[in-house]
Amino acid sequence: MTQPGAPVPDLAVTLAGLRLEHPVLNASGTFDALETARHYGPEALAPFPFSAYVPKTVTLERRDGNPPPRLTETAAGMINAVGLQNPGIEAYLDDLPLLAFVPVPVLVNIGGRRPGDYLEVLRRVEERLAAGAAGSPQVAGYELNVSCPNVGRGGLAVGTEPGETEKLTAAARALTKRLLIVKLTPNVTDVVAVARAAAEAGADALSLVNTVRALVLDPQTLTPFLGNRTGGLSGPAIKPVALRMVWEVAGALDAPIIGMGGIACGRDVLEFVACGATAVAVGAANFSGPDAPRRIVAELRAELVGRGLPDLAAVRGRALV
Amino acid sequence: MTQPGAPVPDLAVTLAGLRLEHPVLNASGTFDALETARHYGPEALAPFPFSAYVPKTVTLERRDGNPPPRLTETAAGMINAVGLQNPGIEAYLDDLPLLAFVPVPVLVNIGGRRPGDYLEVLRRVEERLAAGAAGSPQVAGYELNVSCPNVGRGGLAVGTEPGETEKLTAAARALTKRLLIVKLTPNVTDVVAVARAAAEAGADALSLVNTVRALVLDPQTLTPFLGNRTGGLSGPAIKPVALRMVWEVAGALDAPIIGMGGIACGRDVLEFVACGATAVAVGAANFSGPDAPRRIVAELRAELVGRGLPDLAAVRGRALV
Amino acid sequence: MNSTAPPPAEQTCATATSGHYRVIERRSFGPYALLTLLAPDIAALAAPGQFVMVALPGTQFRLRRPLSLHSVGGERVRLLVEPRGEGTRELVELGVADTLAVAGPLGHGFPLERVRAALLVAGGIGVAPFQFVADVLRARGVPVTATFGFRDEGQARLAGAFEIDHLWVATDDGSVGRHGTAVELAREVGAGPQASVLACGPAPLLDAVRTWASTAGLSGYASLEAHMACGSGACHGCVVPTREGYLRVCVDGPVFALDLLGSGASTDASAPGAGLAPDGAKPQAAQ
Amino acid sequence: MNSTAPPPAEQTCATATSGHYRVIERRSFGPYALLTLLAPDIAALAAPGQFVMVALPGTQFRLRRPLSLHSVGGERVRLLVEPRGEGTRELVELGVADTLAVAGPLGHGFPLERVRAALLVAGGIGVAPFQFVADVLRARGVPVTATFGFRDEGQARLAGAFEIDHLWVATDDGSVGRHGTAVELAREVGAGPQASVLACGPAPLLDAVRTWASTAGLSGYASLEAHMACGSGACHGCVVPTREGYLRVCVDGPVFALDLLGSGASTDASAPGAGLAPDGAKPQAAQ
Ligand SMILES: Cc1cc2nc3c(=O)[nH]c(=O)nc-3n(C[C@H](O)[C@H](O)[C@H](O)COP(=O)(O)OP(=O)(O)OC[C@H]3O[C@@H](n4cnc5c(N)ncnc54)[C@H](O)[C@@H]3O)c2cc1C
Ligand SMILES: Cc1cc2nc3c(=O)[nH]c(=O)nc-3n(C[C@H](O)[C@H](O)[C@H](O)COP(=O)(O)OP(=O)(O)OC[C@H]3O[C@@H](n4cnc5c(N)ncnc54)[C@H](O)[C@@H]3O)c2cc1C
Ligand SMILES: Cc1cc2nc3c(=O)[nH]c(=O)nc-3n(C[C@H](O)[C@H](O)[C@H](O)COP(=O)(O)O)c2cc1C
Ligand SMILES: Cc1cc2nc3c(=O)[nH]c(=O)nc-3n(C[C@H](O)[C@H](O)[C@H](O)COP(=O)(O)O)c2cc1C
Ligand code: FES
Ligand code: FES
Repeated sequence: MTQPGAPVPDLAVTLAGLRLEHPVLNASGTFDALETARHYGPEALAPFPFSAYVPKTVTLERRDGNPPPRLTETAAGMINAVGLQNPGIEAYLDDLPLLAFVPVPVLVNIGGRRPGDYLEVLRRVEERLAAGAAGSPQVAGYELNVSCPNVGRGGLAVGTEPGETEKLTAAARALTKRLLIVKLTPNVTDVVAVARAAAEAGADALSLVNTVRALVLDPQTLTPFLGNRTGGLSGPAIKPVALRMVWEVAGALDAPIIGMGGIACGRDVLEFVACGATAVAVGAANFSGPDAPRRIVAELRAELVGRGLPDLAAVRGRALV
Repeated sequence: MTQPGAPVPDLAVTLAGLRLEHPVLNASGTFDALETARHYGPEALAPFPFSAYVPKTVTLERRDGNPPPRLTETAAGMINAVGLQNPGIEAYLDDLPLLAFVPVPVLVNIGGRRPGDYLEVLRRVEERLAAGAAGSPQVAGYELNVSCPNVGRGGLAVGTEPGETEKLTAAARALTKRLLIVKLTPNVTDVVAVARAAAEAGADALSLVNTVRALVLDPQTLTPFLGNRTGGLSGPAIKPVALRMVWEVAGALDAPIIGMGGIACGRDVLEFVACGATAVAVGAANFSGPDAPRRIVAELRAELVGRGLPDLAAVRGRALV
Repeated sequence: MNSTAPPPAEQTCATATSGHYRVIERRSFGPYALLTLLAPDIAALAAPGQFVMVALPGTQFRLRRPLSLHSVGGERVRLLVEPRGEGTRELVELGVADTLAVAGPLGHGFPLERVRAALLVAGGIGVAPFQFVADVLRARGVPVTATFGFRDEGQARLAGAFEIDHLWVATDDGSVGRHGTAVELAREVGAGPQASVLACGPAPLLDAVRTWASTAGLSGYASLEAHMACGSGACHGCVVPTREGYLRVCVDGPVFALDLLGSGASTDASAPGAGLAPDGAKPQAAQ
Repeated sequence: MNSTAPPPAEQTCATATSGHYRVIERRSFGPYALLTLLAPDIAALAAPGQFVMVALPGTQFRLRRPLSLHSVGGERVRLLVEPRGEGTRELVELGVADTLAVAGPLGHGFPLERVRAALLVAGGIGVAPFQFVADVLRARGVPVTATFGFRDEGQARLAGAFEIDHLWVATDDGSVGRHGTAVELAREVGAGPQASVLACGPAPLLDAVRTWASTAGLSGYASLEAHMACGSGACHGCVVPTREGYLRVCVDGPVFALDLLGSGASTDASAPGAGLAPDGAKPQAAQ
């Protein structure tokens, strides 16, 4: 598609001061750099397919996660209820040096059962980094996954309440100078209200969206298929909903946005950017194979070439009319 | 699939006292009995494919609807922003006798720009029916479409606020002895709270869900495709979300439910019933052709036969574990 | 409940049908495909300018695709398909013996009863309905002139799917036929002051046709496109703004009198996306 | 940023690859299909009991399907596919020259190094991995006995896809081979006290194998199924409860030691869906 002599478009973006080679991050929980290297070899990660690396959510204590089954397919999407299985922040930090080979900024995604847990995790990461752990990757900041059920509020996620979101964000803000990203849930009446609360409390950027709460039955027994009964819907099925939310938030606030939800090709990336996103994340599409992120970035480049656009700034916010 | 001698399963259901030959209604706005008869002839409606007929939303005043484009396809779904185009309640009532040939109960679906409008529409229908309009169809009740933007509350739909929903439902309840159904929007943090408000204010049944707010861009211009910019997502893409909401409401309340959202085959009907629905409605699937409802009812019957079930009661609520 | 009560008298006769039909012949014209379906009941009801709703193969949910009747002969109907997006790409790849679920014929076609001479003006895949139109007019002895405009040589392959006596072709790049547009060609070729202009094609073409016809004092009709769901008037999803307000392309059209599409027609002109035809044909432009 | 920094030493060697591979042969066994792919790089890395993730054709979003390596020869790998749902139905309809996007080989297969005699016990499509197992053991001179159980004559067609010297078949309805299950057959046929039991099949079969092996004092392994997304350890979506907590079928399995699947293994037994193997194989039972 490249015209002879046509300039190669510049995919670089700057997310709240963090320069990224291109706008495509991985969505937390859907890509693991260590496992990818282990199975598909170092070539699969050189160059690293994402411009920043978001490991899966870590919590204060170790979590075994939800009982299986944990996922299945839906029409143009998938549902999952992994339940934030993770080894807890201490083991996570002990293993952090294993990620030293990751050549892009790392964003630590944090979850918790109560607001205090998020803060304690963040504090421990800061502590460990301040101690200058040898061979650590470049931890550029945090993504607060505020979609986790909050035991203190009857299971209501922090991210469903602007007030709770504001309190947690402000407290986290006080603990770190690194990039602070709040990852919003789409399961709310008014996503702008929650986004505003996070932005006003000091979030540097907003990620949206997390998965949409959903239910799938076992076709034989007609009872809930997932061990956790309900789960989170993601993939192309939810793209129009995610796009709407990014568009609404970008239209109302100035905070930079990492858009996600159903991105499966370069055109999708462009659409999120047109709706105001600065960067994007690829989740379910990783499950189409290890080549997915590179294909998406290549398609994005081809889209810009085909449209004669020099960079993403030429498109950003175009849909905000 | 029928075993020789196996009893034919009984598909009849009773929805808040209203006996229906089978559980499959049409979703408002997706099927028009007059147009179907006009194009595909009377055979297409004899026997009538739905067990009750829900015409598209009527409002107090005539509405021209949204500027085009009004719809397009999405991954496993579709988006629409028709904007409740309708001739207004007076013309609607004048044309009601044209529906006299409809051999099933009719449920008048009402929308409005302010709560008072719904009530005025309902009052006029009652009035006209009390006057004993000759040759009218059997108007069994109402479905209040509370997803319409409410001009009095900055465009917030009545159905996003439990308090507003309760007030509107209670006022409507006072105006009619017919079946009163409230049709809920999925665009809320807590669908159970709104459902409870409607049920406690006297709704006989709840319909859920309406469409999910979404955005689709024109792939060329990267600006919103629909004339109204945002629209409502429906079809199989949203089925897991709809199913979750039906399951949540049925688990929390006793009110009968008309489940809808992405139903495309007999198995889908069974799944909604397993999640607690008494009846269901078919929307987007009507657009696969005039034979869709009959196929779905036939598949439902075959599912029951295949599972050796005598009727839907044997399945209802099975997923509520 | 008496489930066999008849609908009102005006509705006792079906104008369309729906069923599964077999592809019995397939011809290629470059990337375009001319599919012949054995569909006696559709053929029997069809009129020129009408369309069908075609379900795409496979089990995933997709809206049906509206396609014009290219021509009808005996028990056969022909569809001329341009691969635009994914759905039409699947359709052009169908082969003989594949079957398609089709509903139709639908919509109001070109009112040809009072046409004394016809000038068919079409661009791109907008040419599709005109074999049927020409066939019916020829059978009635009405003189027909067709001017078809294409982007380039590749698209001009579409002309191969037509047998019309006076068919002129133009291309935007001059590679085939005259250099220019279908409307420029039509203006040149002319068809006498009595001729009806029958047009179909992208928004700019219809725009130019409308302007030319009104200055030249010619009356005529245009076939419009819109994204459709039901294809039969139920969903109000396919409207275009006209002088009479929003009208449904699927049942009030797809063919509209040119002068219905004039300015000042929109009922909600301030809203985004609102406007007049050829804005009414915006969905097409959007592709 | 230095985007070429090497990953840690332990990860410098790929164990799997991903690419597009051509179907070069297809054989039918009743409704089942044995597909041979030309996939030299996968073949070179493969071990018995491993699987591949196969992308379904088409552009719609779908998770890849995990399929066992039925056998490997030279540059070829074979997949034996049962049409269960929509995806596998599409796979059995593939023909020669179609290509498939495949990643693999993945997972830990059967640890055959110390096997002195093997009793392969499988039911239904669970037989799939055992040609590869038998081939490798035969090459090493290890005696192999296989007992396969099927529902009925139709399913027993699967046995045709195997060349194993001592292969015994049972059917639930007695229509082919012995009347009964693979485990009953295995119990009868036996394989000596040294034999390793290698099993694959539906939950009740694995349950029965586990019970029998433990009472008979035999050690062995079972290959489990779970719905998968990444297939390579990233998503934690495919876990089964074991004595060591939740383990991922895709990387910790699919083959697990039978005694790892014993009772008391669940870490969260109170939650719905929790439980022990064969509950660990519940996704399969759910199909
Ligand atoms: C009355 C009428 C007659 C037509 N006749 C023909 C014909 O004879 N031959 C032919 O090749 N094409 C014809 N078209 C256009 C054809 O319907 C579209 O090209 C086709 O729907 C595009 O589908 P897709 O999957 O290839 O594209 P996609 O862009 O992937 O389609 C996405 C969605 O948008 C809709 N859509 C996209 N473009 C159009 C369009 N221009 N008009 C209507 N819907 C659109 C699709 O139906 C689908 O619902 C006609 C359209 C109309 C309204
Ligand atoms: C390690 C492993 C090896 C396997 N080897 C073979 C084999 O060699 N031959 C063979 O025919 N089958 C094999 N299976 C089962 C095969 O993966 C499923 O039958 C297939 O995924 C079903 O897809 P579908 O589209 O036909 O069914 P659907 O029910 O439509 O699938 C819906 C979703 O559920 C998943 N799913 C459904 N059933 C299963 C299942 N039993 N196991 C895993 N995922 C499932 C699908 O992958 C898909 O994501 C294996 C499974 C695993 C885990
Ligand atoms: C299997 C799976 C696991 C996920 N795990 C996490 C997680 O640990 N933390 C988190 O913030 N989001 C998690 N998500 C949500 C994704 O990061 C993303 O927000 C969502 O899936 C929408 O993007 P997609 O449609 O591209 O998948 C997970 C999603 C999937 C599918
Ligand atoms: C084209 C279209 C028009 C609709 N019009 C209405 C309407 O007028 N009133 C209403 O209450 N719901 C309307 N709906 C919503 C449907 O009735 C239904 O609640 C929703 O589409 C979910 O069901 P589905 O996924 O089966 O389509 C409309 C939906 C569509 C797709
Ligand atoms: S497509 Fe539904 S009214 Fe025209
Ligand atoms: S399928 Fe993702 S961890 Fe196993």
